[in-house]
Amino acid sequence: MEQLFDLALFNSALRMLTPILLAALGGALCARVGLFNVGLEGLMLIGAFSAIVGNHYFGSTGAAIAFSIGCVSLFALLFAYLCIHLRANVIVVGIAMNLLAAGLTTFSLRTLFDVKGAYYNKDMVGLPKWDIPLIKEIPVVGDILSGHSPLVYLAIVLVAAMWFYFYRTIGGFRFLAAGDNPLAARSLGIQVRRYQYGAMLACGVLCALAGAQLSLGQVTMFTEGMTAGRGFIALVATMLGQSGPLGVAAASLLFGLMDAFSIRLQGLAMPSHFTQMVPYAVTIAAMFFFKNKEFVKDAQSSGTSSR
Amino acid sequence: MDRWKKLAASLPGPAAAIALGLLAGSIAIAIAGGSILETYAEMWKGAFGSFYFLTSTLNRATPVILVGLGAAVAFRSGFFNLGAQGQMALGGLAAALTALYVPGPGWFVAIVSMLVGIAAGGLWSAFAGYMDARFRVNLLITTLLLNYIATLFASYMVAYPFKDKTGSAAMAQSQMLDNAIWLPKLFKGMPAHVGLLLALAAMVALYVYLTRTVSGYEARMMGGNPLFAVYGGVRRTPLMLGVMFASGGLAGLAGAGEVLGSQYRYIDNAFVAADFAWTGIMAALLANAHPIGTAIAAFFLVALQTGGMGVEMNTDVPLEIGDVIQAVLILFITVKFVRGFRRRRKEGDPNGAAV
Amino acid sequence: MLLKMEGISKNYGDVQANRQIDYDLKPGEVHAIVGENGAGKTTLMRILYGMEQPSSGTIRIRGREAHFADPKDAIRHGIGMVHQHFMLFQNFTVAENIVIGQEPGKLRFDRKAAIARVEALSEQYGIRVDPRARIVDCPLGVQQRVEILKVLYQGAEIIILDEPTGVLTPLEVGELLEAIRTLTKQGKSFILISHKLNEVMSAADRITVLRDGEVTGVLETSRTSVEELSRLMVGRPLAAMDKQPASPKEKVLEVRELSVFGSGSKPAVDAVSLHVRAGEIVGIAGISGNGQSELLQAISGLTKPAQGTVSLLGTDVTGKSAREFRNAGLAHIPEDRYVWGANKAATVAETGTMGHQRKLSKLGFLQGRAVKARVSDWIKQYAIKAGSPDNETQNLSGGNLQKLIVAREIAQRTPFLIAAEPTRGVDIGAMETIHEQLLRKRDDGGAILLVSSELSEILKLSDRILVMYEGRIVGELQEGEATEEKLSLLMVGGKRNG
Amino acid sequence: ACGSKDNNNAQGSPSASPSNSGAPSESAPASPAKAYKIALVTPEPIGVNPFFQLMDEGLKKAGQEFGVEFKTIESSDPASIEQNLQSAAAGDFDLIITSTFQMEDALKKIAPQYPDKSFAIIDTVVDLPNVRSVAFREHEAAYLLGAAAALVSKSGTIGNVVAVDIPLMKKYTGGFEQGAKSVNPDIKVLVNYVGGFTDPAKAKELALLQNSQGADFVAGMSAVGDLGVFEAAAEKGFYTSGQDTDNTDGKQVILAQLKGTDAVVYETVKDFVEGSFSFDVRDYGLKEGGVGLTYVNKDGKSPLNEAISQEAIDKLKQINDDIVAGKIVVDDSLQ
Ligand SMILES: Nc1ncnc2c1ncn2[C@@H]1O[C@H](COP(=O)(O)OP(=O)(O)OP(=O)(O)O)[C@@H](O)[C@H]1O
Ligand SMILES: Nc1ncnc2c1ncn2[C@@H]1O[C@H](COP(=O)(O)OP(=O)(O)OP(=O)(O)O)[C@@H](O)[C@H]1O
Ligand SMILES: [Mg+2]
Ligand SMILES: [Mg+2]
Repeated sequence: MEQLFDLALFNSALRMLTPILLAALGGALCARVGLFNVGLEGLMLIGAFSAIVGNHYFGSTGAAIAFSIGCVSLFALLFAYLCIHLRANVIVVGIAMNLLAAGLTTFSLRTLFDVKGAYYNKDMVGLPKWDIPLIKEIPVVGDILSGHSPLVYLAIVLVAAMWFYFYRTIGGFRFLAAGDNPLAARSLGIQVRRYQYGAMLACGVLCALAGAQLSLGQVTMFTEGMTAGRGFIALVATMLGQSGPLGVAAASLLFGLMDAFSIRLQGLAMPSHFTQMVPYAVTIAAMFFFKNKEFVKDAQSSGTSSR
Repeated sequence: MDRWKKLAASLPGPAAAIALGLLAGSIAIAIAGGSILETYAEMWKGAFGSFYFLTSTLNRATPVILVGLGAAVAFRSGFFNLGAQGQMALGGLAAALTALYVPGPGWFVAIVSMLVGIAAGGLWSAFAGYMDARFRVNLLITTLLLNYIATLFASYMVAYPFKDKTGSAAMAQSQMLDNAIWLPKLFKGMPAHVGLLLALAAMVALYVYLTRTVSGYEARMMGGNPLFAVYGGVRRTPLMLGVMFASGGLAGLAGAGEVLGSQYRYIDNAFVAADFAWTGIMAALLANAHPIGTAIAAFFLVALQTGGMGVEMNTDVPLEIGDVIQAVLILFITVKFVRGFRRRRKEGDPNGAAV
Repeated sequence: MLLKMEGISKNYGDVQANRQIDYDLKPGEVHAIVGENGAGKTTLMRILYGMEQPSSGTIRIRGREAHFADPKDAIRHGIGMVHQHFMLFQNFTVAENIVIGQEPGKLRFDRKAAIARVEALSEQYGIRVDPRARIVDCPLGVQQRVEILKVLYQGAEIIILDEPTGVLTPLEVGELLEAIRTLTKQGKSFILISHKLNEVMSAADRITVLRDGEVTGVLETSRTSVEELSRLMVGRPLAAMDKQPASPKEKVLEVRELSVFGSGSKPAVDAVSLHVRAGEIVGIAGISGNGQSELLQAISGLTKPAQGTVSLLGTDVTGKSAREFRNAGLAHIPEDRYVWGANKAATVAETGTMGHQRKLSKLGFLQGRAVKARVSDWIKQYAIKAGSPDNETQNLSGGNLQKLIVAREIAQRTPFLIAAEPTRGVDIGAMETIHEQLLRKRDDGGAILLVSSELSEILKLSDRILVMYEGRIVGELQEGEATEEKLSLLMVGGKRNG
Repeated sequence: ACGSKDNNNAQGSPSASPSNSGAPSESAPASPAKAYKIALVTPEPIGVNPFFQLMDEGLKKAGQEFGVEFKTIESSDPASIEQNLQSAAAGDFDLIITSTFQMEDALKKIAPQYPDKSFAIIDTVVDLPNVRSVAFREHEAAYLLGAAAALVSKSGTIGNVVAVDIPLMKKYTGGFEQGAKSVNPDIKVLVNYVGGFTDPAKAKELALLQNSQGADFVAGMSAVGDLGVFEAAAEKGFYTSGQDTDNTDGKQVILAQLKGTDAVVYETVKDFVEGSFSFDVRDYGLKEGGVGLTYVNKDGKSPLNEAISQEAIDKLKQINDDIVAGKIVVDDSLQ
């Protein structure tokens, strides 16, 4: 048992869940305005890659992250334009975006760095690990919470910020309104599209951060396909968390813990195939507690007409 | 006849989109340093350039069409099935194991294997449907998550208990099937096999089902407005289970067809790597879940892929740029396709979010 | 002149929704617009509110030409609109719905202030709402009030009310009309769209009549009559309806001690017992939100009751699915035509097939031709403006869709029919048709349960009237003894005393 | 009659058929009368897999050296393998090199259809008259690595981080464990699977975990994930090793288990061009030098780390010799 639960579990879980959480927050923003973003994986991959490119050329992690945000935002804008203005199917664009990201990063890896597979440079400096002064001293908690990359803390801050934005600010209120009933929002002169663009753009920024945490925070390198399905897990976290910041955070936490936990299960006699199922199975089990609304209620409240 | 006029009116759109997509692709090719014309020529050849390539494209399209039809029938009924990947894996695995262990004449075993494949995919999918209908567990999430569980399970099965221990034994794959069981090829020496005919038959059947039958009508009404359907006496749970079974069953059949007609064994990860599932789902979405449109879209998407293979083989444009061109084309064409097919909605529904 | 619209035309493809319409409004005036379903009233208002751009024509506010690119522009010019279909955020509170667009606070949304302002506003105009309640939990009448308060909150000078009384009880209608009167005294002007001509007559100063997108008359209320209005609207005089006395026979529907859970702690339906006999129309009167919807859902198989039994023609169908109810002899005109009654994206023929699909089938195949022929028949018989049966349902105007649904359900030829709000939002011509059909069904031996918030309708059609209040049946009146006053009293929980 | 054999004759002994060549009497040894075309068809994108990267490099090197035309065709996924192989065979390539068991099925189908073409398959055995097979005994090198790890470890716990739990990897993990136990029977060997080939972040976490569980040597066997293992090692100061190519850095990555796929491709092309090509099975183990371990039977590009004593290297060399001599039999966990 002691093998299963140790400090490293929580410490590692916190690190591992950060990219998922960041992307899932982005997914939640999109979902709130009616854009079901299956392209998180691709955006995150572009984020991870451009962070490394930025780091390579500018030699600073700050600039690298800024560069990454810039790049991913471009793709997010394209995404938004296709879905919002040209009314392409969001899911199709999302899938195509994943394809595009995979091809483009691999190709650019080859053209920019003349390597295949991975770009790794010993001289490259990743994100610093921050020791949080006071927290660090607390016995158990300190070991878990301290010594992570700034993006880990940023992710936590962003959860709070998003909560504040949604439930305390006027902008956030209108944002939620635009998603809740776009027709009504438009009838009040609320520019629904603007919020949709904003959500997609913010999602791009968040995915850039998620990617940067992966390629500069957790490791300092880029490898092809290094997001390894995290974008889809983020999507699940978005849905499981019902697109609310706290829910999404809880879902990501659940997933991160289960993932870290499943690794530890590998040591025990079970074949790794089954241990790897654990996070997914637990997530499904968790959904029995976060039920859907009954479809009748759901359909009734989503019906635009009330007469 | 009105319909044809509408269709004709919607044609210039897609044409312009394809042109735009090709233009955008040209930029990608130019950056990669390839010759644009040559690259497109090779792309065409890779997809349709010879009878071999054409049948190869058709062969690859077979599972994609089936998956797409499966996705389509679910979408039409308002259920979002993103679980084709897992359903296909289980279908393929079940078919392979049946083919290996059930005795009997080849044709018989082949048919039984396909039925078992359908049942495996269908039940897995219906399981997700059941959880939604009975416990209100979101279908979208479960189907997505069940993918991971199914593929991991299938991997385990062929990595351990049913691993092929003949030959090098280094692969996670089942044993090779007896060639009496193999689905016949449509043309000697060409890749396309009888599964393609099954896929086309499924397409026609689905079209007839949706447009002509009572149950198909009820399914469509359920998709358009579930309350209306329930009000009108459609029983949601049985319909949901049935539709999800059909949807997963088609994905299972896709897996079974690949195993029995193409790969002759279940190979770990082969379906996932080829991205049959997502391509199929994309085809269904592109065509607004119209069965015939789905098949056409599937064929088109696959042609982009096999065309990309042609490019990789015969030019110096690297493999990845093939992906990029493909993605760019899809992005642009999606737009017009969808706009062309979609009739204008009152006040514009929230941006075509399919959920 | 506060508002002047000149030569407004609007084309949707081949459809000319508005043709060269002139319309004006003075300060403090109520200027009503009446017309058949699809006459173009809503379209004209959507143009005024900036939701649509006119194909041609100009709008002047206080003499100055104005262009409204979107509703925000219109709101800025002091125009507010209460939409025919509510534009509310279901998951938000009442206060949030009212203040949205002009929320108190700078960046931070001051919800306390919002509630305070809403309370003050509610006080000022005498329109009662609970600012903290969520809209999903509010009955339609309350939602209507929220809509009006929202417009007032936005500081509108010109208030458009598109069929505001469709869901209100007589009492509420009275309050609304009273509120309109108060507000006009304070200088607000109203554009009132309604199919209820007596309301229009009592509230409006002037009336514009539209037919087929054209103005067929602008009348001073004091110098016109309901008859003249209806003639201008429909283009023919309405026939007087004659209703024979009922001859009830065996019990068709029998409900015993039925209870249904509500969203709160109180049951929505509380131990209701009732029956309907063949050949009679039983009306249920009540303010909307007193359990009628839940009752109907429970006796049509759409929700499972917590307690009690429902039987149809002697078969116990309690807790069964809607399919079994229908098999046992139910047809159902639902209270909300878009939520329950239609699939907007389907064709008219498809929407018209529902419930008939199994009867019009052979070996599981739908008889496409028979279906279309039937729907075409209804289109003729009920004069439904639907174009062809292949048209999309959502392109039908509300009244025409309602006629389609009524036709569909009557054609089920079942012994029992639920008619919930059968004429809501429907013009007088269509109302006439629907009423005739319901009576004919009764005369053919059908048992009809009529639920309507429209007292005149209840009184006109019912042979027996039940009154629902807070989930219970609080009174039963025979055709002769019922009057609007008695019913109104019972509906608000008053005791029945002779 | 194999086309390639005719060619070999024609060129292996130019003087034997003088009538045949009106070409310059003195042809340069490395430029044959006709430029050969050689294709390498990989079963998956070369991507992150050093195994395929090496093959590609071997082909390039040989191609340039021997003046043959060459082309690498990457298959995007298993479903495209057959089409690629078929097209290559139908094209004008003289020799088609493929690799790994993933291509077995396709090769068995296509090679018989083109009896005049020459094929080679690397890393597995296909018994056909026009196919040369090259197999590796990686488990022998893994055994050496395991022994080395056990010698380096002070804690008595070592680990390895493996890409995915597929049979092939048993060759590595099995040999590794056997080798480690041969040196220290009580040693604890941790094994963790990343669950993918492209996830260095997770591989790193696994390495950190194994380290926290006491492992002071963690072997990377997770394709590109190894880079994550190396990072973990650098952060925590434990030792590690790489695969396929020599990625020793003299600090943390102190060993590398080698598999000479580049040399094998090079040799194959060389044989073909020089006419000594034959359709048989080549099996490369420690004995043939096709696999190995840095500092033991191969050189390392970085200087030997002091974590490994010369004494240990000598012991390992002895083990190597014993394996070569057949005194130690390493189990192939696949068989
Ligand atoms: N966006 C549109 N596209 C096509 N036709 C439209 C559109 N909007 C309205 N119409 C048509 O314009 C006509 C006028 O519609 P409008 O809603 O203004 O009628 P209305 O007078 O409000 O009817 P009702 O009494 O039912 O509310 C109808 O025939 C309708 O079908
Ligand atoms: N895209 C469209 N194409 C055709 N007609 C449309 C379209 N959008 C709206 N309409 C029609 O325009 C009119 C305006 O819609 P509105 O929301 O006012 O409903 P309505 O018809 O007036 O319904 P109601 O009276 O009771 O419930 C309706 O007749 C509607 O069918
Ligand atoms: Mg209207
Ligand atoms: Mg109306």
